[in-house]
Amino acid sequence: MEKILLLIVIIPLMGAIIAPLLGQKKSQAAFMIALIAALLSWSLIVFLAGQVFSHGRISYPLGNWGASWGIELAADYLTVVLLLTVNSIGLLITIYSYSYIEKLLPEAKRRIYYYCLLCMLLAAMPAFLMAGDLFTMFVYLSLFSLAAVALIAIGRERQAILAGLRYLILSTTGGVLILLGIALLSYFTGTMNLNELTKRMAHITNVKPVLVAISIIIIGFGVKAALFPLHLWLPDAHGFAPSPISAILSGILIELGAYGILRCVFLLVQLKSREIYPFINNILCWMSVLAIIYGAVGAILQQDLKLILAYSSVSQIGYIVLGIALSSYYGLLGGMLHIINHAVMKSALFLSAGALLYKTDKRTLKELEGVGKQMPYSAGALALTGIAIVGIPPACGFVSEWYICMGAIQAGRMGFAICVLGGSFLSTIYYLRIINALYFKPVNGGKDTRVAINEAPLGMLVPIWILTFASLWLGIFNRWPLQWLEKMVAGIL
Amino acid sequence: MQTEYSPILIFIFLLPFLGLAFYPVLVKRSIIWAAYVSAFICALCFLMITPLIPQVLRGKLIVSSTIYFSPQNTFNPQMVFSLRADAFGVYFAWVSALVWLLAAVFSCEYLKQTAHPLRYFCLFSACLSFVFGIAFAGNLFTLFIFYELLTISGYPLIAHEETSQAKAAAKKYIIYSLLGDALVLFTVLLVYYMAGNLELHRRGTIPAQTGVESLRLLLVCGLLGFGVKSAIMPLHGWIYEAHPAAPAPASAVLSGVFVNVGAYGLIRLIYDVIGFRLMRQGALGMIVVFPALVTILLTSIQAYNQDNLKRRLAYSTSAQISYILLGAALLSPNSLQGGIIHMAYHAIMKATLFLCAGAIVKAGGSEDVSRMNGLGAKMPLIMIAFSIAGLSLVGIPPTTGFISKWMLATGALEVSDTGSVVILLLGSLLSALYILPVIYAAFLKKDTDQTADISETNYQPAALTVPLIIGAALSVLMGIFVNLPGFPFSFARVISASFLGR
Amino acid sequence: MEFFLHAYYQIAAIILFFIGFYLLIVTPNLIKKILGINIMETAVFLFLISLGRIGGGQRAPILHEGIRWTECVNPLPQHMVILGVLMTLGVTGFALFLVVKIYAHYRTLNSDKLRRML
Amino acid sequence: MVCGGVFPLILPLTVLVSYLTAFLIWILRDKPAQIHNRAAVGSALINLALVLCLLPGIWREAAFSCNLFTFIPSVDIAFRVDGLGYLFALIASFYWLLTAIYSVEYMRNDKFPARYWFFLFLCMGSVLGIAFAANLFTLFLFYEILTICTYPLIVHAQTPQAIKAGRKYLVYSMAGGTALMLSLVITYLLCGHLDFRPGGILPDSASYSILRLLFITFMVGFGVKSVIFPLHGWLPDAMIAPTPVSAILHAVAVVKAGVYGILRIVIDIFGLQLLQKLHLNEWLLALAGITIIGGSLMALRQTNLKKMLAYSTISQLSYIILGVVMATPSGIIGGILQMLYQSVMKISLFFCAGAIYRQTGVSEIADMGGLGEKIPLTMFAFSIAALGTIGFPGTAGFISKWYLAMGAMEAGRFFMVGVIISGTLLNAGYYLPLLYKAFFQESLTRQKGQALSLLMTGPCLLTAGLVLALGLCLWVHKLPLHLAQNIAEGVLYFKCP
Repeated sequence: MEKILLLIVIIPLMGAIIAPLLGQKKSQAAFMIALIAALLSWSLIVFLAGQVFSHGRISYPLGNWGASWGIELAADYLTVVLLLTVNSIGLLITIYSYSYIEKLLPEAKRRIYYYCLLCMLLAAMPAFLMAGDLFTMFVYLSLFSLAAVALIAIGRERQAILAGLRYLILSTTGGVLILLGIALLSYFTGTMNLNELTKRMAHITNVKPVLVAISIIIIGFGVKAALFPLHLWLPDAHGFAPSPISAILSGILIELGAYGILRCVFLLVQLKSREIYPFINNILCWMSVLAIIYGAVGAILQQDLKLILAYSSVSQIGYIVLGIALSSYYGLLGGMLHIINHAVMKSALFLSAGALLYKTDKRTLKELEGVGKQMPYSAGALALTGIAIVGIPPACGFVSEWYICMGAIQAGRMGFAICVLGGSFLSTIYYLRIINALYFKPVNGGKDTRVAINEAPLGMLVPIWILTFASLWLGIFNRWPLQWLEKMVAGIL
Repeated sequence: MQTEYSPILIFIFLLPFLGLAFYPVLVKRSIIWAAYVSAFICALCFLMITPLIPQVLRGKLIVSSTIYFSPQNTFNPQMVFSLRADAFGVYFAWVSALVWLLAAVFSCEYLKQTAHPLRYFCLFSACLSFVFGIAFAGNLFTLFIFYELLTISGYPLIAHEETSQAKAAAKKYIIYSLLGDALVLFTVLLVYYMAGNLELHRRGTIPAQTGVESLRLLLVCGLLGFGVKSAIMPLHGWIYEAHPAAPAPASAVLSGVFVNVGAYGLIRLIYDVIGFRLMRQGALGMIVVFPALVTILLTSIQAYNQDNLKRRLAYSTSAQISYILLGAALLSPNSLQGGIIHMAYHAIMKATLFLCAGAIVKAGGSEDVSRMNGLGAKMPLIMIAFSIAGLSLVGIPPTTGFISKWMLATGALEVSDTGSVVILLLGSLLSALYILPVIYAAFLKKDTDQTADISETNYQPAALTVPLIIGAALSVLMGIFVNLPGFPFSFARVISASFLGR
Repeated sequence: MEFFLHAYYQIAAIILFFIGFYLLIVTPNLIKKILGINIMETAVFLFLISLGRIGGGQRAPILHEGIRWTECVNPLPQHMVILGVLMTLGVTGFALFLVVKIYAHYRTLNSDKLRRML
Repeated sequence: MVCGGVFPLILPLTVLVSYLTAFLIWILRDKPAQIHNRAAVGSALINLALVLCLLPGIWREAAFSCNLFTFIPSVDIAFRVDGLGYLFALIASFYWLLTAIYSVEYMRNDKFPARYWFFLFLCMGSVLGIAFAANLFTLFLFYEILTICTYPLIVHAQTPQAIKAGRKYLVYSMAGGTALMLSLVITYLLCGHLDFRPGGILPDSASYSILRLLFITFMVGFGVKSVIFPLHGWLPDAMIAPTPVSAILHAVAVVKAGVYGILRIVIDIFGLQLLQKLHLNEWLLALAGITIIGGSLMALRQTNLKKMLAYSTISQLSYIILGVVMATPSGIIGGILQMLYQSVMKISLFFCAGAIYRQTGVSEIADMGGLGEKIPLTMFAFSIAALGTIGFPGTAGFISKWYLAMGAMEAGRFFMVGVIISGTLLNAGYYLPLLYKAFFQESLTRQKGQALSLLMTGPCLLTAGLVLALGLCLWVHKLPLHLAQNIAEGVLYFKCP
């Protein structure tokens, strides 16, 4: 039973190996392998989720080493919920990639690499989530960062390579910091296993070095999560990567960074003597508030659709980290929930933006004027999910915003609550610009009102709309993720 | 008070609306027929009111209808539409119907070729109905509704001729009146606040323990509100614009009835709402007396300065209405009776005067006094009627004006208010100064070239002259047969008795 | 002073780390930046390895009779370092690949210039 | 008394019918306009019928409630209707039908009819959702949807001005929405739930400064839609929308939703007692008073007919708040009647403005000379509605204003009486010159008015007739009055049906 955890990692990894081998002749074969791998790991995750929900935490020590020594894969509620989100999105993106990549990468060879890297991502992401110790987290983090860089750089555009390198340098630096932090932490506590750490935190007498170590880790994860001053890599990378990859980057990767921060905060919360801890928390809060505002303003100033979305991600990560850093009950809940919600919304947005790009080859809002009529389904999805990102009920963005707000007030930080709402207000403005461009600007300077419908292929539309509906569904029936997250938070606090 | 239930008031109230069914058809055929119908309806109203007179003179209260706009339970915002008539109400309705009748008959000839006849006749009839509504109002809510309706309906009547002058006058009128109506509304609400109800005919609904200050506030608000219609001194700005601008029959009802409406409302406020006792206790009469006296003096002087006849008459109206208010506010039986009879007297004579002015104009004459030399020879009937009515206005003995002024003066002496008496007499003198020159010019001055070009054939059709003659005759007859039952004085006695609680 | 004498590995690691960090931040040259990262990583590895000395022993952690665990080094940091080195290798290799590509496209490796070109 | 049976299901059903119609029309967007029209009018009819089904129950002071699902702990997406909500729903669904009929003709040659209907129906569903909301959260939910769905209607013409107006609207509304959300969060943390309960749910024990702050955020939230003074800027600009949209949304649905929200806050969240304890009622009265006078003064300065009507709306809406906050029986009844009557008059005015524009192309007040002769029927309807807005006796507006004034007197607030009366005078100040112009001035052009289809004149005349009927006949206004009384009883004595 516990081996499922391993299988979830192994299967896509095998896919990554087989895909280039089998796909030598035909890239379709590579796609099929990636798809099958994604499907298999997805169904395994669904099964795993069932098990975890009914029996609680499941862990699997690799090679039968004891928990505090060896490598451990573990799945608790949070992990499972995130796994489900991440892999479902991964699966949908795989499906979506087929048509998109066909056009983006005319050479079959590069397509094969693409699927190979995608499989690597699909292996590394769940592995990162399931990692039971910090070092395993670091390893998989490096792995998927690497795969992500390759995928960013695979695009045809020259800037993509540069953006990729930039991301690589920054994320590696972040990785190094994480490693350093892990080393320090294990030096002072004697373990890297998260469970063990959680237990030991309460008994630590010399708090300061531990705090420093954890802060360093948080900075490292902050780079991955593109938290405000560390976000420099993000806009270009998101903007110039192929759209499915932008979706993964924005929808999953930065969330995984936030997940890392979350795990660190879980450790911090356990500390009994809180000398500097509020200080760290405060800094995190302020960083995320700045991120919220900066990202939103940045998005308002952009012209390029995908860049708008990228800046919006900076802002949304701010929400997540704010919720986490407030570390009040509702705040944690909201932050965790927003990881899921933002993953769904942002990937839907990037995918639909990708669909527009795919059909029209246009990126800026000015060029995209009137596309809403030409591509009703893609643009419609963009418009609908945009509502979620703005935080309008009943879409999912609202729910997490709600909890984060409550968290802020619960923590006695009314000002942060107002900042959160201010951010969502600012997001209205950039959302409005998109909607205006798509729907309410005359096409061709108003000469021609009838536009031939030229819609993206079904293989792209279906994932887009599944995600769009998911973003609404998660808003309306938000009890589903929340009940597990609540248990998680209750256990931690 | 004895009450009698009878639907008659509703019929009287609705009767003028009957015409509205005919006018659209009739004006297409011929305007004259519409005018005849309108006159006929006025006559009918007049006749229907007449049987009520003996009843109310016996002190009965006729209660006709109560429509509740709001259910009668804990939430009672006094939205009750009720029609009741006591002597004062019937008296006022009767006078109004009479003036209306005169004006309507006059219209038959006067408005033969008017533009927008439909609008005119509809509003002319509707206004009568609203006046009835005011006269028969059983509470302040009803009174206010019709007061407001009357205000608005007056606007098209004044602007009827659609000259720029008329339109400007109408604008002035509506602005003044709307402000006044707002104050009336405020007064009504104040009454509700103080008394908890809006009933009339109770001779003082305000509780006796109410402070003098609040009563003063109430009375001042009421004076300012109703004062606009009755053209008290600082609020009379509209009257000398509106009267000349309106067509003659409209001026007649404006001057005869519209201004009376304000006085009627104020008297109701003083005697029905505040009540004689409270008025006397707080010496509140002075609040009304003083502006009334000022108005009498100043507007009379202003009237003297006018060359335009209708303007002159308009200022005079302002002064004459103040006599009525003065009579009511002096709080003595005689003066009250004087004021009440003056309502009728003034209405009839002023209507006659305005109709005469209209007839002169219709015959091709000028409205300017300076161009009326020798007019008496050319249109003797009209000018004789004018003279009689004018003399009555001045208060020369056998005429009605004398009676009312006499009563007022004795009333003022009763409460030892010599100042008022002096000013009354001064007012009479001034009115002689502005009326007599007209008569003098018409009969005794030579016809110069300045006189308007009126054909020698005496343009005097029956429809024009008959109302004038009736009006002039009434203003003499009423003065001679003062005590005849049904004539104003008989009403005044009953009314003052009931108001003053005797 | 005592501390510095005992912790010379750690001190060296910290010095190395900052050298690497300095390179990363200051030089505009992409290759040097990558070198900087490498140095940083090496520093961290050094640090990790230094953590392996639990009881002062320096033997390989092969436990058999008669050898107490305090005589051995902790194997965990070593295993981490091996994995870390592997990762670094991959990352460096790929980074260099990208650098080559960038040079082919832009004919420069100066990151300031590149930023202006982007 | 809470009714069981199938009746409660009507509440979500009405919302659903509107939403489904919207999507139906969107699916059939390429079909000829006739099909859209039929679907629209049919659905509006169904909605009205559904709402009317609830009337007997409401008349007996029953309430219907229907919980759908839990959104956040102890906050459900739930519907419930009581007198106030029912009145709002009735107004909305009735005028909705008229607007649908009117739109059929008005939008005949429109470029994007399907889009128009789509969003109009989404708006409608949301308005009903607001009316039937059982708790603050459900209200907020539909309120936000309404915000979003109104935007495309405002920018419908797609001209730069329209887009600018739309942006202004959205910026205002979203700012309000965020404030609202903050207040919801605070309320939730204070009370643990968000249900509406007569008498209020907020605990007395909470710190007064927090409660005051909460009230301010609530006011900012709902104040945008209900165009309270400093937040009214969007409404005149939004008049760029097609006239039926202005009519239904900016006279009835959207602005009323804001007012309805404020009423709910005042009555069911804070409770009038708490409000008085915090002296917030004074603030609110002052604000309403300023809006009444300020809106009218601004209306006086307008040259465009629809903009003038917009400012008039701004001024008229505050009467509602004024009435309820005075917390006297007549005041509350007056406020609620004003809510009903103001909408019938304003929608009539807008219908007529649209008809005038269609018939003669006139949209500026200066060009209105001589319209009384050219298009007598339309101008007749317009005059009645205008007189009604002034509060002229014999019209609906008089009754509500009378109640309001009485209420102010009952509360002993002379100043507010003054405000009501002077507001009325100012109304006269800008409506009467307009009527004067139409009836007494010469037309600039000889051009005759175009004939107009019954589909447009019908709603004009019907609403104008209603203005008269409500003002004249007791039995016509018995229904609203009865409901208003029930509401007032509930508000004052916390009687929870």
